[in-house]
Amino acid sequence: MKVSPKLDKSQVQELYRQMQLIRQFEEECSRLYMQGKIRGFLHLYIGEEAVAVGAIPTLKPQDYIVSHYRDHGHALVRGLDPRAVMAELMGKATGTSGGRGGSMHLFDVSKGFWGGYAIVGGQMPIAVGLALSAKLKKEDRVTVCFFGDGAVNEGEFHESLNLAALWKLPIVFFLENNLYGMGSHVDKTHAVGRDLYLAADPYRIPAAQVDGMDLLAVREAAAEAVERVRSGGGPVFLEAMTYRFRGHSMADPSAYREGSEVDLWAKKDPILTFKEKMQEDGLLSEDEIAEIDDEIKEVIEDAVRFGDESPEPDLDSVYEHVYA
Amino acid sequence: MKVSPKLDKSQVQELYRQMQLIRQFEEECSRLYMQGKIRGFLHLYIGEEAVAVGAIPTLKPQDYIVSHYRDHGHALVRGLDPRAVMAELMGKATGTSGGRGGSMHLFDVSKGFWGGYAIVGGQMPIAVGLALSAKLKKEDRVTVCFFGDGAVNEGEFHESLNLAALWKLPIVFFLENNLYGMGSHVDKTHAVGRDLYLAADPYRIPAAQVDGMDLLAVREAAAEAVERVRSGGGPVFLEAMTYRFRGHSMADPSAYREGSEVDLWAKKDPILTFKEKMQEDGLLSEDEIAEIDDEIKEVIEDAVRFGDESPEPDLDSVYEHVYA
Amino acid sequence: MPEMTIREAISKGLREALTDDRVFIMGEDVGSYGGAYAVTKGFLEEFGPQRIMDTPIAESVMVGAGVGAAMGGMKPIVEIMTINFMLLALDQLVNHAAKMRYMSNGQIEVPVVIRTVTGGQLGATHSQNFEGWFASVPGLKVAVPSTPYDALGLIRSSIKERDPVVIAEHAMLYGAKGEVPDEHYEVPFGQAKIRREGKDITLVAHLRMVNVALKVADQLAEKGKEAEVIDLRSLRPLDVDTVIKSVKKTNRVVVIDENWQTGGFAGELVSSIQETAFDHLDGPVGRVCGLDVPAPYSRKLEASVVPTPERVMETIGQLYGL
Amino acid sequence: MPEMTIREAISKGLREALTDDRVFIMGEDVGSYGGAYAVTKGFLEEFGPQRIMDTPIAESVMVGAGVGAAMGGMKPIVEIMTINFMLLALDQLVNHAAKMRYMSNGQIEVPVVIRTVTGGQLGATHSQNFEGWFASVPGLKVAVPSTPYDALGLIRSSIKERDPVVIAEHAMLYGAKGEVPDEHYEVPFGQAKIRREGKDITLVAHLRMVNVALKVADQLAEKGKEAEVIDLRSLRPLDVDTVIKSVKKTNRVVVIDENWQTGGFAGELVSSIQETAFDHLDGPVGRVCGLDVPAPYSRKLEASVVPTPERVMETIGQLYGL
Ligand SMILES: Cc1ncc(C[n+]2csc(CCOP(=O)(O)OP(=O)(O)O)c2C)c(N)n1
Ligand SMILES: Cc1ncc(C[n+]2csc(CCOP(=O)(O)OP(=O)(O)O)c2C)c(N)n1
Ligand SMILES: [Mg+2]
Ligand SMILES: [Mg+2]
Repeated sequence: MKVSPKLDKSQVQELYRQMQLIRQFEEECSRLYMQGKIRGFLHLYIGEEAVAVGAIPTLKPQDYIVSHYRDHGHALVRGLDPRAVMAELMGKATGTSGGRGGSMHLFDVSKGFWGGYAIVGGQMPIAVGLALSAKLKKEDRVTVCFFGDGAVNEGEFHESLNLAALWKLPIVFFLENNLYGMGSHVDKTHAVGRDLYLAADPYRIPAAQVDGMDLLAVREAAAEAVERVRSGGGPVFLEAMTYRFRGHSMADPSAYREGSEVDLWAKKDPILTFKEKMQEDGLLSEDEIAEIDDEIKEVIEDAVRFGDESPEPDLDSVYEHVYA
Repeated sequence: MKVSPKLDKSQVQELYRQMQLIRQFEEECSRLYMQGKIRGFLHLYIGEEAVAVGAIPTLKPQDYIVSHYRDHGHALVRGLDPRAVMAELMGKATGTSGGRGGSMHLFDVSKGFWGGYAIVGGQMPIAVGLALSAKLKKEDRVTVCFFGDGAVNEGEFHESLNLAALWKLPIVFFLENNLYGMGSHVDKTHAVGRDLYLAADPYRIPAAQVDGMDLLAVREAAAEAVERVRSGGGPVFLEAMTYRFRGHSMADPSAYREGSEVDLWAKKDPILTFKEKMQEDGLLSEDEIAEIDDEIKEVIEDAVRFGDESPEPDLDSVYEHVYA
Repeated sequence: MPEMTIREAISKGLREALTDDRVFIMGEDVGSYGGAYAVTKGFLEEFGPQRIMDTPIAESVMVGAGVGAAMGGMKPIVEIMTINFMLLALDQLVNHAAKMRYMSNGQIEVPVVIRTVTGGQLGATHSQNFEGWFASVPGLKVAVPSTPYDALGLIRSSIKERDPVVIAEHAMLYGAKGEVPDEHYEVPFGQAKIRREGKDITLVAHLRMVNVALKVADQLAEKGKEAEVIDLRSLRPLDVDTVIKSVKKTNRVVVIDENWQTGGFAGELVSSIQETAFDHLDGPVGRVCGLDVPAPYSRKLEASVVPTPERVMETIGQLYGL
Repeated sequence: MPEMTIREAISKGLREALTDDRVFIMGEDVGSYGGAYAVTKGFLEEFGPQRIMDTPIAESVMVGAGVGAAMGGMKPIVEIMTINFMLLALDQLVNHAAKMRYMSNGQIEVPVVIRTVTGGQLGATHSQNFEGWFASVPGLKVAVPSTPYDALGLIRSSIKERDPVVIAEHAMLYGAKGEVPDEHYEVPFGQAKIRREGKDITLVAHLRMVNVALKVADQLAEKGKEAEVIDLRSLRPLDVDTVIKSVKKTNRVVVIDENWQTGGFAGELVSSIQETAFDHLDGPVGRVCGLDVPAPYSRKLEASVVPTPERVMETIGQLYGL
């Protein structure tokens, strides 16, 4: 398949840069975790980069994003400052939440990034509410709500889709189906099996499945979904089939997955496949790649330095922001 | 349509008797409520009798029934003693729960009647658990779980259907769709609209809709569903389209429904239509009807007398049955 | 001054709130049904379906959508038919609404108002009192109006709040009448109200138990003793100061709470009082609470479960010999 | 005596329980994943998928199915990964499980055991302590083991219980080691344990706070004062007697609870103590609890939120001048 003619060289570079930024940022997180500089829960997005990078740039600046606890990718693509994100992961006062939120709770409201949420499915009613606010205020805003295959099993999934459909809210339900919720395979957690987009059917929400390892496919599907929602057609459901290359969190050795399965998916690495295709198509050169990679290395080194050098939050601030 | 040849005269009489028992019992409840002898919530089943009477006699004695707060009909058909039910509604020590439960919480475990539940949708996970126990114990038991159209909107509906389907549990999900949850019409509460059996689709649960005002139709559908479940095929979903002739509870003047709609449904009165059809088919005579009606009158008078004369629970018993 | 019921006072407060077009009301049957307790009767006709929104029976998304809409700049008023059903929405209330401002370091505000109905006498699953649980969660505020005046005043304050508020209205107080001035006033959160002054004993209560306390005060008066009755009006923020001031005067105090005693919110008051006013106490702080049983349906049993003036008098007698 | 960790003790208890074929375990990732806290590691292989059942991520049906299966004669052990997610299952636990016996006048029993993980230091949504809420609900029992000995002993008792039990295991105690005898023993509900005897002050705690109390006792010992440390072991039933007996001896008492202070379960203990032992107290009953804020992620802030020996010492100094 030839590249979508809509993408020019600079766009291709930018998309590559974003995927690589997530990947390298998280590789670094993983190291920092081992060093004890990042603690608590840390859920890596590595392997799933094409989903965030395919979807989020199709949004306008005024649009809203709601994510889950695997939120670094979404945050970085949306343009959250890697320094602030890194500082947050390190629990520093300069972090996106001044060290109060942590890895699972990144926020930057100025960018319409309404946060990572750590209760499976819990972000969905909130996203519905954000979409409702946009509709009531007659604002041109699409809300995109990311969630995992595990969230589909929660009651809140059902309630959220139903309300959004009944009220024709401007929301894209974006399922990142990486086949597992922790150690549980989708085949054992939903009666419909792995094609979870079918679960949107009774809500009469248009739904589609897309290859989540293929950046361009995601981009196309997302653009269409966002456009449809923006034009007032009510919610759309998108399912991206993807895979996390690492364990569920840093604590998970991922023993429940067959090596052969992991290998199979590794071949679909979204960054490698995109790079290759773009090189073939003459839209990305070795030199450009090297340049971007170098730049990212610097960005990350800078972010780590920034995090390292940042102060911890002040003890006296502990009661701040409980109430207005 | 001719009557199902499987029904003989005595069965027809029994079915008529059961519907009439519910109807007259509840007419009496309504009067007692006005007199202040029954208090609290009182939800009448009047108009929906064909559902309980169609469904429950297709069960075996060892089968399980789980109901909601509109539970008098299910209880009476299952053979709970009208005296004990009436005494319970009056809060007496001789009631099914010694006056502790009330109208919404009738129980008779000796008859596999596992109770009325008053949290919309809350009974569904419990019914799933009962079905699970039967399966694990390899018992020949079907659980029938009744619920209203309102319950379909709750997250617990979704979670319950999914688990029952995944684990192939022996349960019939029996939806009594009377078009309203309190004052809200189904068209406004579920995106799928009034054909709610379609909501069972993503769980891969076989589902059907049946005319809930037609006793024989319900009976046939229920028998088939129960049989299918009993033979190990996993859950089945049945939706009976019905209508409550009264308000949601005694407190509800039912102002949200058009008189014309109510009139239309009144014409489908399950007792009248059944009586007429059976008379036409020569399976029920005027005399037999009169005899049954008289008998029911006595049963109810007796139940009221029993309730009236029964003592209130002992004050000292208030701490009993909190723990074993 | 005009008299009205609590129901009317709340309706009035909601009507006023709706003049702000960021405000909308959503909940089960708030529209054509007029609300399970008829608080929003006529609102649908008056304000239209854009402002008065019937929802499916789905408490979690209802509260969550309120939270989200509040984040997006609206001022939602969510009606949860009774507090018993709030148990289905606690993830949204406790895991999300209460923590959003903190987790985001102040970036996010959740000015949602959740109205719900506590208490009542409708059997085990419909007569619970969870307002104390909500009041134990940092990030939430909890109002408990026991008069029409306070109901209106607290609704007005709630609408101005920039944090999530739960208003627990008592099922059996909707018909209670009282005076409500025509002039604008507000009842701030965190200010208890002395309903009756006295020097011999302090009775602390909220919602329906305020009436029990007032009856006890009458009975004590017959014995020549003066009880000071404090109506908390909000459980969080909690006005411990007013209570302490009173206790320092009376040296005796009983907390009355309709909820189960064990682990209930009464324990908070008892703890705070004895922490601050220990040396002023003539005896232990008393608690008179609901019995530790699920609410029985039988009227007779039920009446024995809820605190009565008799039980309070008995406790006062035992503790202080009054 | 053999040493083992709490994790191992619980696993041992569960393995024993599984010899009864009415017992089965269900929960998210209890099977091939081995449990989020590795308590059921190897169980799937050992007992098979009929006994060790992975569920979808759906807490409400999980608890509800446990309740229903218990009603139907099984003895389910449901694992809810952490107590924070219990908020999604409270309808089943509080509106149903806790009330079934009462509402049915004793016809129904719900012998379900719900294991969940409380405490922890993983940010605002993953570090809560709701065991006190559960302990406030009539019909439920709540176990809070802080040693391997108690963990095993309480699991054994739980399995015999005919009422719904919640076992709150502490996230940060799984690795704690202790002696566990080979001979069979049980730890009954409602029996607190004196972990250390002393005559100068009583410290009451559960779970991780027991360790804080023990450290405080060490520090007091350096000053020549002897603290008596009481580990509650179960919050419902609550062994107030043991606490009172101790307070009557020491005349001083501080309750330590990891949970938010306002409206927390510590208030129950404070209330009960001063109700019964008022005249024996040298000063007010002290409370040292978690700060009233959502748990911050920053390690530094977080450490300041949870009660520390220093904070307890400070309170003791203020209240009793020890
Ligand atoms: C309500 C709730 N239950 C359980 C958990 C524990 N938990 C955290 S992530 C997770 C798996 C979620 O899987 P999925 O939704 O597929 O997202 P993925 O991790 O695959 O991105 C679980 C069970 C939780 N955080 N919230
Ligand atoms: C969780 C919950 N939310 C709300 C209610 C209040 N309520 C009681 S019955 C009812 C309507 C239920 O309608 P439906 O399920 O259609 O049953 P029907 O009354 O029509 O038989 C509502 C909203 C409740 N009992 N439980
Ligand atoms: Mg997944
Ligand atoms: Mg209905």
